[in-house]
Amino acid sequence: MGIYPEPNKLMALEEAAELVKDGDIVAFGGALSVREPIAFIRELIRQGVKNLHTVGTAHGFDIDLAVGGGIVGVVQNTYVGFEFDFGLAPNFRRAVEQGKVVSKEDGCNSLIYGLRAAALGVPFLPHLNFETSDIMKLHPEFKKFKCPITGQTLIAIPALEPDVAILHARLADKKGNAVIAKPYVADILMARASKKTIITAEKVVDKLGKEPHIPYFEVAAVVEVPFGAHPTALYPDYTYDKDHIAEYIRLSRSPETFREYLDKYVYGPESHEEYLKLIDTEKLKNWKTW
Amino acid sequence: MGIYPEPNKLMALEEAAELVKDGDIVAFGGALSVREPIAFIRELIRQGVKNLHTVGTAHGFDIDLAVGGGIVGVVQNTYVGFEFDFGLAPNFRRAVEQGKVVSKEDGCNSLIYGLRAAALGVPFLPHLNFETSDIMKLHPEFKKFKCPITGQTLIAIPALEPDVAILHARLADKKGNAVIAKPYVADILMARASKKTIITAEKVVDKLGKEPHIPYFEVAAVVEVPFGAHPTALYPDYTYDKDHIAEYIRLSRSPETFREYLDKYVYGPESHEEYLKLIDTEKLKNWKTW
Amino acid sequence: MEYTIDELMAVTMARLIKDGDVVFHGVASPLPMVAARLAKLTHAPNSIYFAGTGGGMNPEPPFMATMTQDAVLFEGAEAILTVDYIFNLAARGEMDVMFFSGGQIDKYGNLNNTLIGSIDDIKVKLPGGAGGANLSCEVNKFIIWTTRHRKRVSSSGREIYTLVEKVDFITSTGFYEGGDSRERLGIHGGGPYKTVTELGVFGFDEETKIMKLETIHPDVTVDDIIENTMFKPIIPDDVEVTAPPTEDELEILREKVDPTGVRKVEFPKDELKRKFEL
Amino acid sequence: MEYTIDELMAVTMARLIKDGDVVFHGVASPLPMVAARLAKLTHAPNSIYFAGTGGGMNPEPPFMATMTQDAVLFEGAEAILTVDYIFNLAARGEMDVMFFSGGQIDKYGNLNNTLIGSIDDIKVKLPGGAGGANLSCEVNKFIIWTTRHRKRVSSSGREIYTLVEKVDFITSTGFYEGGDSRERLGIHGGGPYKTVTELGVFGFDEETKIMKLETIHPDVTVDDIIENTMFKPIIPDDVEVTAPPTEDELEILREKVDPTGVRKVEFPKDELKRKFEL
Repeated sequence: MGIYPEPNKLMALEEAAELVKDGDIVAFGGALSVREPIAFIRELIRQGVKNLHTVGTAHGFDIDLAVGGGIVGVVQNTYVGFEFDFGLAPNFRRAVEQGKVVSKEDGCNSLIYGLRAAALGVPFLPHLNFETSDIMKLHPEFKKFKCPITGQTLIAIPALEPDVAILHARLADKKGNAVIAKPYVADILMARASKKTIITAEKVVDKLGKEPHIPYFEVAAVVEVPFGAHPTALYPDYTYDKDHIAEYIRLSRSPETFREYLDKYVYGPESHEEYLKLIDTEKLKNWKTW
Repeated sequence: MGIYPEPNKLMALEEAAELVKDGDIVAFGGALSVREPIAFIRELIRQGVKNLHTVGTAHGFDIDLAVGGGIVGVVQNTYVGFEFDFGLAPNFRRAVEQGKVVSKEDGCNSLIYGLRAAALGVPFLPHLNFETSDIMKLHPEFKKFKCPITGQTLIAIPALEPDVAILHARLADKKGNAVIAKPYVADILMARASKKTIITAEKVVDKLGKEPHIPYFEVAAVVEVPFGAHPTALYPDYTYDKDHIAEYIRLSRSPETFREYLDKYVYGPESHEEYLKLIDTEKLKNWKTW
Repeated sequence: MEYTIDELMAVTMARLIKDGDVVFHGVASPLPMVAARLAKLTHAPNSIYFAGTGGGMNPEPPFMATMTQDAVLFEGAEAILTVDYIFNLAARGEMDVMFFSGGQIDKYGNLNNTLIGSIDDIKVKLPGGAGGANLSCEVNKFIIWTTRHRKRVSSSGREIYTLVEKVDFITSTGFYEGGDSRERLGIHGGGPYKTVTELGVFGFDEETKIMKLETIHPDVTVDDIIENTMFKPIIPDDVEVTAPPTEDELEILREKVDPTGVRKVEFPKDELKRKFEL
Repeated sequence: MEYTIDELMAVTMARLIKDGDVVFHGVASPLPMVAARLAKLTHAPNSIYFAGTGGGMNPEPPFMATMTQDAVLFEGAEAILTVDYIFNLAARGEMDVMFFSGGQIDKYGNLNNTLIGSIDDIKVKLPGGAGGANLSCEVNKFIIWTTRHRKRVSSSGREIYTLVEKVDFITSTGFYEGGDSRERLGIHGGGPYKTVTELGVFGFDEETKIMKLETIHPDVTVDDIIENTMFKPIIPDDVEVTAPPTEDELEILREKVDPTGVRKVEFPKDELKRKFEL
């Protein structure tokens, strides 16, 4: 629940990140190798927010970095890992196995039903029965009940209203109208379900000139961050940075080596511009050579 | 429930109309003065289908014509009328007052919840309590129940799965991928909720060249019908035909005079092309003169 | 400078919108359309206006339309939303202001848009309440308007009121049976906020929830109100005259919002002859 | 002409798709991706393929990607759908075929993608089941695949099986506790249909719902199956050899569907050395 009518929400990354509070339920947009709001997550790590509860479908680098950066308490994503490119998510796996982070793994559709209930403004939505899955044991808030119409067993998924959705867009205006990019995954639903949405965008313009995917009144802050999804992709602007991920995976083998990664890419650069100097952005832009 | 994988669904209006059976629940797309599938409704009247049950939000000419043409048994739209241009819907009003058609008036959101439940594949959706409205009395299928999460009173709206959605599009391909036109109203939801969708389109092309609003696998038939929404509007191609509506209203003052309208515009023309000769299509195309 | 009743009603309704409000109206709503747009061009530039179920978000139409799905209501819109999406705002408690009218309006602000008579014996089938049945139980507040407050006489000589003791059918829920009857049933939303008619403006009594006269229009007396209202509204000792439009408001209304005078279509012709001096 | 195990598995999986089927797969699914695309270019041109949660509908990628969100999976797509929309097809009973894998797979086709150990003592956190927990209870049928049927030995000398007697955690529901246990609870969908591994193909016994060997790959014996499977599968008297690919299928697979060999990334290196004569 949140409506943001203000005409100018453009702010610095630092300022926008302060809108995220300790313990907040956060929904990162994108999925797996694309369009995750990584520049924003680096800023959250620098600010040292604590105990975030992440929600989302299948994600990878975003959650693993946030967990490795020490800002996450609970992960309610349905999958956290790389794919057949780099395999398991090293920081996430370690933190869960050591009991430092709670994995409240969800199913994609039950997660979406929770967000959808929040988006619709109803206290729950009825999901077809999946009581045979042990995922139910990780979610005591899911209640079995009898359908008032048919009598069949259904699962009540309570409204899941993130405190904040953080979505990386291709284009936004200062009010917050935003054009995301394929694949859209669950971004539009996340914006609608959340108390507020923060848009990081490759470019902020005066007039969009096209229909936004996210209407401005859902958006509390707009930040211009070119290459803001790096090392994940934002098609067609730039691709997934496999070299960077390879370095990340290598440095994630222990908390000590991961500190090197954080020093080099998160704590080291004075600003996002400085960060970009560490990256071969030209190579990433010229991906479409097939 | 229905999936239509066939690559070529192009057919004649007559053939497509035969897919609608006596007693079917039908959802007409568009709303009020725009993008209603009127050419299709004229064909349904010619074929003499009986006892249709219409569902939809605020509509006007489509329902009134269908009622006047004798093909409707139940109207579950949330509003049937013209607006301040022509006022009450004469045939609809007369038929309901005479008990020839049952008005099962619904609320826009409860109607949409029924369609949405069907689209989601769940037996019902929980709507916030509106038990104080006498609309509940027209819907014994709506059940009050206690929320399994919060204990509050909610209204269970059962899935409402139309047998067929009939949507008028601006553009379609032969498979059924369709681009509708502003305003979208509830068309996309109707297509998803229905057992099958029939697309009438201004133009059928080989390749759309843009993202469809309606994906082809929901579509059972595609018919090319230029000016297929006439006398309602299809922006930006043509506008609402007020002269035609004025004539319609005038001839609707009794069943006898309405027979004149039907003879002239529905039963008279040998084909849709002949119908169009009765209309000043040039004037309607050149509406954007403000 | 003179102004007319349609202008007074439009301005009065516009002023009920606050800056930043989310504003929506349904079908057949020329005055709400004009009021929402006027508010946005005057004191409420940051209000968020959805132009009916067509879904235009903050359109900038060069003129207004009689029909709520007209293309002019998409001109300059920042987005076109689907109708189901807009309705969700109401259930979420994010729809601040809606406008509803009714063929009958009772003292608790319950509205009848469905039928005159009874379910089993329908004398007149009205067009229907569209979103009202659900949304009246969801939106933060709604404003009732009618241009038909004045009683009239039917062909059979019966007096017909719009503001009635009890509606034949509750389509949209006002304060239901009065008092806390609405709240007690767990109905969401704040219920009716004001009733604006061609004769005056009502609020609702805090305790009984009965309509309470607030202002009367310049050429109206309290007796006119009593005579044209079937129920007994609460009438305080001092009833002021409805505040007139400002010159600015009139200019923006006439020149920018509604140059073709769509706001007038709701009124019986005689009402439009009423002139007030600014 | 020779072919390899990745080709045999891709073709075998593709043949399980019928013309007109709605086909979907999740994350980390190179073989399903290749199989779906191959089916569409051979015997199932009218199958409807959603390329993972990226939502590309019937894309025509010039090559395949390791990552399910890669831009190549939108190339030539007829539409890009949102993930919530695609999931609805499953609950509506309109999703014909999905592909699931698992870190552990039990004799009833229950899958574990969540954890090794127990909820209170997690030895290994697996990436997660993504849509499996819900969709396995909805889709008309699902196909289980693994390229890790062969048991291996852990660093501590313990034998590790993928096909186990009982999974540590049921993420996706197969035939649950066997017999009619799944149906009796009112779980929707048809459950697991086949299991395709690098050693052979299983169906499920109609009554007990225990995995039942159907075919073995050309260089595999029934003893190999028994040795590498922790549970006791049903083994009929006559087990045939898995039908080889046709030359057409191989050509389309190699040239048109997956020229860069993405299908190979799922396999341990040694498996890729297996060659079969056509």
